[in-house]
Amino acid sequence: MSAEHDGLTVGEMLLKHGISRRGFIQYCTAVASAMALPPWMGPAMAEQLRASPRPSVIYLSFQECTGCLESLTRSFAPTIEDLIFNTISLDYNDTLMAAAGEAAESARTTAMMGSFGKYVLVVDGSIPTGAGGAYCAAGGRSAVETLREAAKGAAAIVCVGTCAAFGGIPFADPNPTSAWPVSAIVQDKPIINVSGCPPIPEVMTGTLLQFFGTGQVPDLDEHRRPKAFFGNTIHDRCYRRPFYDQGKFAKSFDDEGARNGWCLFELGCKGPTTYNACATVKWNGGVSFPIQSGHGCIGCSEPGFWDKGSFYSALSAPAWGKAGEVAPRQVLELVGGAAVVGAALGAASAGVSRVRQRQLEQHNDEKGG
Amino acid sequence: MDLLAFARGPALEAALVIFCVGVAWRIAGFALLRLRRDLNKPRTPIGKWITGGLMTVGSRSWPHPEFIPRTGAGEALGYSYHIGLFIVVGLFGPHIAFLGSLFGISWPGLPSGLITVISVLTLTLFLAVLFRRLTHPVLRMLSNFDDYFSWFVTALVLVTGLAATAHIGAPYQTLLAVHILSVDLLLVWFPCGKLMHAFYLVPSRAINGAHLARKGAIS
Amino acid sequence: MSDATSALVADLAPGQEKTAQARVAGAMRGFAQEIGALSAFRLESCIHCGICADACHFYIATEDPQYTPIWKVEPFKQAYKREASPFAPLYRLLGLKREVTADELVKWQHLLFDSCNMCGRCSLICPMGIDVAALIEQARHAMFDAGLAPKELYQKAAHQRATGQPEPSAEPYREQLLAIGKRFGVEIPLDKPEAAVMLCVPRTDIEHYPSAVAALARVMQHLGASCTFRSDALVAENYGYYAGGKSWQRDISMRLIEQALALKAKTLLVPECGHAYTALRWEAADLYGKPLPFEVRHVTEFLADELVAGRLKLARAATGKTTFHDPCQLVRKGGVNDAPRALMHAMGIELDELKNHGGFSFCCGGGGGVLDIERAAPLRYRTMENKLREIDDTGAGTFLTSCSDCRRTFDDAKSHFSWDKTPHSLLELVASQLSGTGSAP
Amino acid sequence: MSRLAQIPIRIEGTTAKPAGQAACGGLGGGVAALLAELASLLERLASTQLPAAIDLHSLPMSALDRAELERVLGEGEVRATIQAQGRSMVRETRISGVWWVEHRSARGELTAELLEVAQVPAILASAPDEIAAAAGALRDHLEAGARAPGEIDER
Repeated sequence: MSAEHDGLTVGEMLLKHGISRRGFIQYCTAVASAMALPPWMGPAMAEQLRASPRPSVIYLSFQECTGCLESLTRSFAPTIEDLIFNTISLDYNDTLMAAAGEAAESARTTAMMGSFGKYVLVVDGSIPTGAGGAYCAAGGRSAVETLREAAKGAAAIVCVGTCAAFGGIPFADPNPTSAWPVSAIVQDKPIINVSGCPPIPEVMTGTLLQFFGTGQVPDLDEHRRPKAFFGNTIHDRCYRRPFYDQGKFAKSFDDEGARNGWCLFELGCKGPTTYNACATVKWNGGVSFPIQSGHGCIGCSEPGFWDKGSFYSALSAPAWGKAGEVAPRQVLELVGGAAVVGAALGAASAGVSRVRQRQLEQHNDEKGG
Repeated sequence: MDLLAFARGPALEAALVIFCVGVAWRIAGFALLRLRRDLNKPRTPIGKWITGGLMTVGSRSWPHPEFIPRTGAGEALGYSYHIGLFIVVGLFGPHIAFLGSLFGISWPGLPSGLITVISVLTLTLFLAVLFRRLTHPVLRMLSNFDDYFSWFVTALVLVTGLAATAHIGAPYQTLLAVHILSVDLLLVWFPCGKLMHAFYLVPSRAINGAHLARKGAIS
Repeated sequence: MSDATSALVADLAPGQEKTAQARVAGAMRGFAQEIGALSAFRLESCIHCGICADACHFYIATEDPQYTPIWKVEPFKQAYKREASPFAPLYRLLGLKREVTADELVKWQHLLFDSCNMCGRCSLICPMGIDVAALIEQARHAMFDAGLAPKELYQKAAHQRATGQPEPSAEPYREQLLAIGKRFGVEIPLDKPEAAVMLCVPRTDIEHYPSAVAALARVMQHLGASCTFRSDALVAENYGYYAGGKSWQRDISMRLIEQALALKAKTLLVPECGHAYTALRWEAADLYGKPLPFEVRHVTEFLADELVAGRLKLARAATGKTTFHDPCQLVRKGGVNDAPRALMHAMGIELDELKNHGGFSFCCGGGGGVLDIERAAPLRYRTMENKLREIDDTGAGTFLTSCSDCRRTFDDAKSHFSWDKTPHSLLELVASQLSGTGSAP
Repeated sequence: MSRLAQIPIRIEGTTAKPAGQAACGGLGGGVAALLAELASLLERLASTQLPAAIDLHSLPMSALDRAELERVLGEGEVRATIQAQGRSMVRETRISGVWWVEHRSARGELTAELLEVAQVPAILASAPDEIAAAAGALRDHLEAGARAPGEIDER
């Protein structure tokens, strides 16, 4: 991947792939606008990047499903996102690279040595620490070791996907592999989380581009996600929001409301508590996003999304609740049991009161006659 | 586990358990005290007691005309905030989702904007009610911790609910979590204080009504 | 103990002396006896809305918050929470509710006796449907056991329990009764061995309104009813009920019940006395321990039925503009709604009703023993002003009632306020219209 | 009760509308502020040659605001289309030095919309590295001799 581009600037490489300066300015301006950067930043980033040597990205995959990489690479056309990420900057990615075994590992160490202190480390997947790290190992080295080593020379770490960012599904209760997010392992490097299961490709490359173009870590929210993409909830930008405001809700997936495209809140949509750009950037080249396709948001870009109760329980409902269904048996048993216990306590209390009353009355009879 | 997951998961479960234990305890605790039969000959047959009891449940919802000049305004204030609460609790989509998932039913709601307006009105009435309690000599004398804390707990639910829908002061999920936690608090406090009147209202009126009907007296 | 409360304690009768601890213990005993599921529910249900204040004539007249009906049972509400409420074991364990003090009990004497007629108007207004008057009656029982019944009520109750009449009289009531018969020229049926109807009289009538006693005898004679008074149980009132002495109330009621049983009477006729009606009609069987084998009826009920049966015929009475005071124990609490008006209607009287009448009538202010409590008079007068104004506002020249305690309270007001109305007995009016040639009283 | 449209609006401190000509309802203060900013950017451009830009995406504008902005800025002499990654439209406004620039993605969605204050928007000028590369390519073509000019850009 890297050898064919050695010594070229980004601009030259883009030209080789048929992307002119104007095309790149268009793209950078759009990214700057989307990220709410100052408007002069777009062309400035474009010019700076075009003149600089190609940036180096090392992409490590740990305990993951490759969905994030699929998201990145499954574009309909070879887009700039795809090019910048896959072709121009990627020095190591064990899934995409042709090399294998020793050759692949040496590509990684070469890249690490070659641009020590300058490369961006992209991590995909959580890091299992159980069983001495044995749950995820490559070339005889555990994920923890590999991550620590690669982090040393990184200018910044971009955690792609909810697993790397927050632990994701491996981290979910009961977390059998003792998996952790990157931020739990590496504390001394700037970390940018691009969460989502998977993240939106435009968001991943936009974040990288902004970092390469400015050399700055973007404004981050409390979960270290770029505010530019994660500053609003899905709900805030959802095209179905007017139905929420009017109190029109689909009550099941095949009712009149669902057919009319009403709000999916009561069917468990997590849009109101999920910060991501799905409602604006959308998916598959802007075609649609889950809510547009009739399914509520499952909140996949939020920490612990897998452990927050049913995807189909409304946010305001108990964690166990589902639209149109009675509380599950164990809850009913719990509540019913509580009522029985309460009634027993009440009966005991009434019994005590009765006994005390009788004692007082006997005392009264003895005294007063 | 984040705050919201805690609020609508374990905290809600614990609050529901305390609520159920407390309510059952409280009701059984007085209902199982001794009950003496009234041996005095009734004036009316038992059917009249029943209808008298049921009628009183309705008729006591508003004072008799003789009492209105003195109490009409106060009772109107009291009922209006209750009505506001019922609308906000029962006809707001997310609340329907909450109640519906407990009982497995659902019903249509009102537009959120309208609910917000009603909530603000209700909150205003709440403040008026508190002001009245603090300034009316009778109410001030009667009031104890229970009255003020029950007011506080209920008002807290209203305020946090409004903050959550208006996204004021914190991210939505935090506000929602705080709102649900305030509901959890309300559920825990419910059996401890005067909020129990929600359960007592109907039987209490019915019993007094039946008692008076048994004597052939007006109720 | 504060100065104020020691002054109150000093105002008690001999026989009511107790230590502070004994008063608290007595109150707790008295109250414990009373607490059952029903009264507990009443105490549980209060939401401190304060609306009952607006039904109470004492509060309306003074706007003094302490006269809020439910506040009058406040110490007993506290005692209930600590002693018998569902969470009582927790309250005691954690010391969350303190015991009621003797000081509080002494202070509450004024609220439970001097400023409450147990008229039950508050029980009609409560939005939670609490029978506040019933709670007050229970609290009076506890006060009695604490030795804190007002001395007048205590002494009269003690005397009535022992002798059958609340106060010693120069001549025994039996002799007075016979004298009244002679004076008014009517036969007094006395101590017949058997009769369908047993009669009794308010001692108020014997002492103040002998004409009312004669009227009762005359009406019964006119109807040819098989009836009799009994020397051993002449008095209708029950001072045990006023004072809150439940066992005394039972003893006093039992005098009448035993005589009625001995007579094998079908009916015990309650004369024009409201509290006697409550005590006998709605409480006596509970104290007796089983249902009474005879009926307890108010004289107006009895006469209204005779009217319907056609045995009683009344002439039109030319009373002019007339108004009627509904005795609270009879109408609001007793359920005798229509009988008095049926009798008046039969005499062609179209009432100019009071602003608050029927079940919503304001109490005269003298009921529940308040008339007998000397120190309560100033407050009672203040409270009556509203009632008198209502009567004046009707513009009626004739003012009727059917309770001799109410009548005496109004008569007392007549002299106190130099009021221009005279309360008349409905029964006396009926008695005067029997022949069909009567005139206004 | 007055309807919103009946409430007269007067915009102060701008040249956009002389006072008294306030019949156009629904205008926010945004357009006036925007025009004032453009004026100061133009003055700066005139004295220092420093270009600038305003991102219209980030400004909340009602349809009325937009129409008003377009009415004031109007059409200038230059209109250029760039067909690169996507299609861009660059047009000069009646105010010299103020350019209205729209960028669209390959799918035709509007991705950025700017008002650039410059002699010429940077995106229009050919870049030195591309000029050098083009020169090289043209030279190669001449040396190869037989290829059609249209194929030069086909890499």
